[in-house]
Amino acid sequence: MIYLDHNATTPADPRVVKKMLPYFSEKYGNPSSVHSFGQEARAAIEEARHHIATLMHCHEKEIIFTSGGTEANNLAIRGTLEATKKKGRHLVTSSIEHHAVLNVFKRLEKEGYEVTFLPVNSDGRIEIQTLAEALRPDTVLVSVMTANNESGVMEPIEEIGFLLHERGILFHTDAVQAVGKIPLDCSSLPIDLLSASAHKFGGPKGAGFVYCRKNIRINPQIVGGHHEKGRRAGTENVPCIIGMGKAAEIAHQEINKEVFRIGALRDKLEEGILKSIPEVRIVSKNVLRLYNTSLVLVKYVEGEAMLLNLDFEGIEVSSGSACTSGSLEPSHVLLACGYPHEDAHGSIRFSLGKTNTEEEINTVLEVFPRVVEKLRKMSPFKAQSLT
Amino acid sequence: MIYLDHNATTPADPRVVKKMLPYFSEKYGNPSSVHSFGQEARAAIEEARHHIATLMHCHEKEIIFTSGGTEANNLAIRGTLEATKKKGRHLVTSSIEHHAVLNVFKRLEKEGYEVTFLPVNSDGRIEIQTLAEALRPDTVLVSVMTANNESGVMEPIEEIGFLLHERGILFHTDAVQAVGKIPLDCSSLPIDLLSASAHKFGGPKGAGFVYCRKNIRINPQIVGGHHEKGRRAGTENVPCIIGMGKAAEIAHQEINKEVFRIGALRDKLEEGILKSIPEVRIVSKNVLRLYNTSLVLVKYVEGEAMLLNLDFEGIEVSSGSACTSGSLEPSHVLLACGYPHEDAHGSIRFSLGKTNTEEEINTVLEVFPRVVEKLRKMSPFKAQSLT
Amino acid sequence: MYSQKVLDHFRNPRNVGRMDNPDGVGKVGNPVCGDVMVMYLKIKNDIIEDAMFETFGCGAAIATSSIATELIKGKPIHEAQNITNKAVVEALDGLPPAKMHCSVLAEEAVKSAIEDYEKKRNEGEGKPAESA
Amino acid sequence: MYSQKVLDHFRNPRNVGRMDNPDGVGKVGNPVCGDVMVMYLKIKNDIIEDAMFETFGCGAAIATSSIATELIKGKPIHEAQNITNKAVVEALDGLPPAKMHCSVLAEEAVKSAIEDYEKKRNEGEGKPAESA
Ligand SMILES: Cc1ncc(COP(=O)(O)O)c(C=O)c1O
Ligand SMILES: Cc1ncc(COP(=O)(O)O)c(C=O)c1O
Repeated sequence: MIYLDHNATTPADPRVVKKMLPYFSEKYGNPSSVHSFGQEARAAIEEARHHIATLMHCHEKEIIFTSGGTEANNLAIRGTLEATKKKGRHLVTSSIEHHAVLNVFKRLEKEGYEVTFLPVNSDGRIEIQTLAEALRPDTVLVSVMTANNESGVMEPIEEIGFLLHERGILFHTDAVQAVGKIPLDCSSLPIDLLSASAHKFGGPKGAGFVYCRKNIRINPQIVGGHHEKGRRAGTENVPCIIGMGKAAEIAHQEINKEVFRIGALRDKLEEGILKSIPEVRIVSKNVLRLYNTSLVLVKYVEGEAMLLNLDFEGIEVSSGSACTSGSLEPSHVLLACGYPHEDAHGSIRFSLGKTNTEEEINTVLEVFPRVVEKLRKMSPFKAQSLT
Repeated sequence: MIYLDHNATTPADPRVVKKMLPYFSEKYGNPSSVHSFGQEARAAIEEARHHIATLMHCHEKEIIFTSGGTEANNLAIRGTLEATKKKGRHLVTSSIEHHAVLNVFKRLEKEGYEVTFLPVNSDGRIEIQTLAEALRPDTVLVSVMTANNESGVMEPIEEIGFLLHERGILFHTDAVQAVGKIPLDCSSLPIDLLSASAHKFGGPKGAGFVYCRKNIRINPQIVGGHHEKGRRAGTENVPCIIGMGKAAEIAHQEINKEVFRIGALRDKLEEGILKSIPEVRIVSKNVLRLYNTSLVLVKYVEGEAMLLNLDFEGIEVSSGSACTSGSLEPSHVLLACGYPHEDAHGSIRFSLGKTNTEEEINTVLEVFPRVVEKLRKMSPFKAQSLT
Repeated sequence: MYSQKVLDHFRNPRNVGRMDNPDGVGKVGNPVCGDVMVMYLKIKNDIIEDAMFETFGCGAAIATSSIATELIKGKPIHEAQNITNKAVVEALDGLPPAKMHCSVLAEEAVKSAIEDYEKKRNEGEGKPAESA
Repeated sequence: MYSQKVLDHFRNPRNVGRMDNPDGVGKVGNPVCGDVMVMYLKIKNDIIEDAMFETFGCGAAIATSSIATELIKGKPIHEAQNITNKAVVEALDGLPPAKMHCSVLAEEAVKSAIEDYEKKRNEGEGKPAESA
């Protein structure tokens, strides 16, 4: 199998699993238990918190563990809105957010907030000017993702943050696709809240976190015991949190090593595709993007059909976002960038990771053109005929 | 180590861990991915759902996966209140619920609901008559736990359910301490919603579920992608869900084997304590209780002091509920049963599990009286002198 | 997600391609929605002698097109006309709920191609040959 | 949760027990709250010659009682009187936030025992011996 779907999920690093393993059946204590057996588990999750704080350049107290990226987004956004003293009913987000952010805002809209869903330019980026014009005196919170899961496009979170902090508006960023892939320094970035998910950077599914800047009040969304300093109730998922900590430690040490190797493979893939397949384009090719992501638009064929054919050949990719599967809508991200529906239907996302090799990319470059050709033969649309 | 704190958490059964293991780094696909690698993970979590549905005697569609028992309680209670068409602002729960239920109701109270916290009798049980009198025409939901985590006392959920269903009131039960320990048949029990947590019955931390009876509407509390049929968003915790499925399968097959063995050990422990230590009592000794739980009140000494001394001797127990540690309040459960504060401070909970042996109980019966004696020597209160 | 039957018809679609001089052509769907099916029929003595398709769409769209051509080949047109999306779904051992619309599209493609054939025939019958 | 020092003093409390004929006794706390400390002092020439305690309470309550007796033994009463809960906490290498009140209790127990001693002494000085 050639796995090129790392933005959907990544394998847990074997070192991560090794570190988790003793906590299932041996050191299985409840971190809330007073006895030494429970305190051993407590110490282990606090060590994990330390690794995450190190990766994020923040204080341990600023990290709140959750069950994943989706919960992290829900907690960061709703939790601070409930707790903030600044009253106001206006919120801003972008139209290319993941559903785990978009649907939080849609829910808030139903509850009476006014939400501006900012457009992006044709490169898929928020323009600062557009944001500045959208702000109102009663804007309380803005959420813009660090990097887009489909196209890999990086949003200008630093400029956004400075603008918002001047005006005293809370700033949240969904960094699920960025954490562990690129360095992020919360001590210098003008960010109040950030969400992340372990399974996107070599950790296990079932753990994520919110970075919540010191002195920012946040209400728990899951209530119960006094876990996570009263910010998220429920017995901690000890093994998965420990796994996330190890993944953070590894990412912190190895981020720089991988960027160039994976980036070169991605570039080779894109060049090969552009060379061997007519009428394709790479979304946001010349914009600051994640080095591992390539979103390809192929004319006259549909994304899922390409995906399944690649799957038959042992190549695993995604068409649009895995998390919206079951939906018939073409990618909302591509539509927001201004691509017409018919083009948006023909998207394939390649997302690379640590284990990918040059040989694998060569195989893809051999198989993918064949797949496109086969499907184009079936297609009622031929070159230049799609209207 | 002699682990007698199974109500706080249990070791994951080695068969559970074995079943989980391939899903971290080998079959790590995202169940939402369309490709066959993702669908393999999808099939595995649906198999887990099947095992849980078998254990609970319900339909697979009635099971919603969560990250644990606390989240399950939050989702079951808030989710149905948001979705129910029956309008009404009155809710009922008991005063001996776990904080994961109590605090949900306290939050709802702040949001404008009126909540009746039902008293229990001196045995720690809800009396049907008391409940019947508390109901109002605008009562929409009642939540009473199946078995109490501190005392093990079983509440009369069957009678409660029948009464509520006659009146068209939703009934939720927090069965976190019951599922996997005693058989529960959702096809015949008059229950609409039930919460459970994997790590309390041999599964891993990080997974739980809500049983939500067919046709009962429930709003997601974590929104995002269309996971769990739109009832709980977020990439599924594949390994932990699979582990919970395996734990359910094992529980279904082995429940009957363990009940009598563990029950006999618990009874031996209680008899031994009563015989060797003066001025102790077993809470709700003659009431229907979980066969694995024993809550002991020891006069003139404080619970944590006993717990730590037992810990020094390698015996792990709890004083009151582990999840309220950090709190200075004595157990709210004991206070609700009418025990005076000074007695409630002196509680120790022994909760047994599969791996416990008779030898271990013998050791406890040797050590525990010594610990009590040592602490009583330090105590300013002596027999009959506590006022 | 997909049955083995769907995957088989998707992987090895039967009767795929553009037909020369078809007697009836049905084009349904719309690229904006992500599915377009074109069905070509060769008909002799009211029997469907051959059927071919071209489809732009997902796995289910291609599989339903393929199975639909199989279902109608050799059938009299009055039978083929009664094809239902249910029959298409059954022949594929089921479809995921989100993909049911593809089977409707396949039904419509067949009906539209037969309609086209009948329209042409009626025109041919009513008018002198040279006007065709 | 607890430092090694706390665990040591809890496990092997120093100066535990009831004292015969103490010169001063301080009893603080209340069983409803879960902590009661009784501090016994033997005092000669304004020097604390011996200190003992009895405590009903958690690990921290017992450890703070124990360390407090150590801190004041051999000290002149005017020094012992200035004992602070902070000094108690420091001598134990810290306490969890939820247990800070125990150190306050220890401070109060010492002060209350010294007060008791001084009250008795004043009574003894001011009145004839037989009325004591
Ligand atoms: C940008 C982004 N945000 C949020 C999420 C949700 O994270 P999780 O799957 O951990 O719930 C994802 C991935 O699914 C994502 O790509
Ligand atoms: C009765 C009861 N309900 C809920 C919970 C919370 O479950 P979890 O620890 O999985 O969040 C517990 C245990 O902590 C419990 O004993």
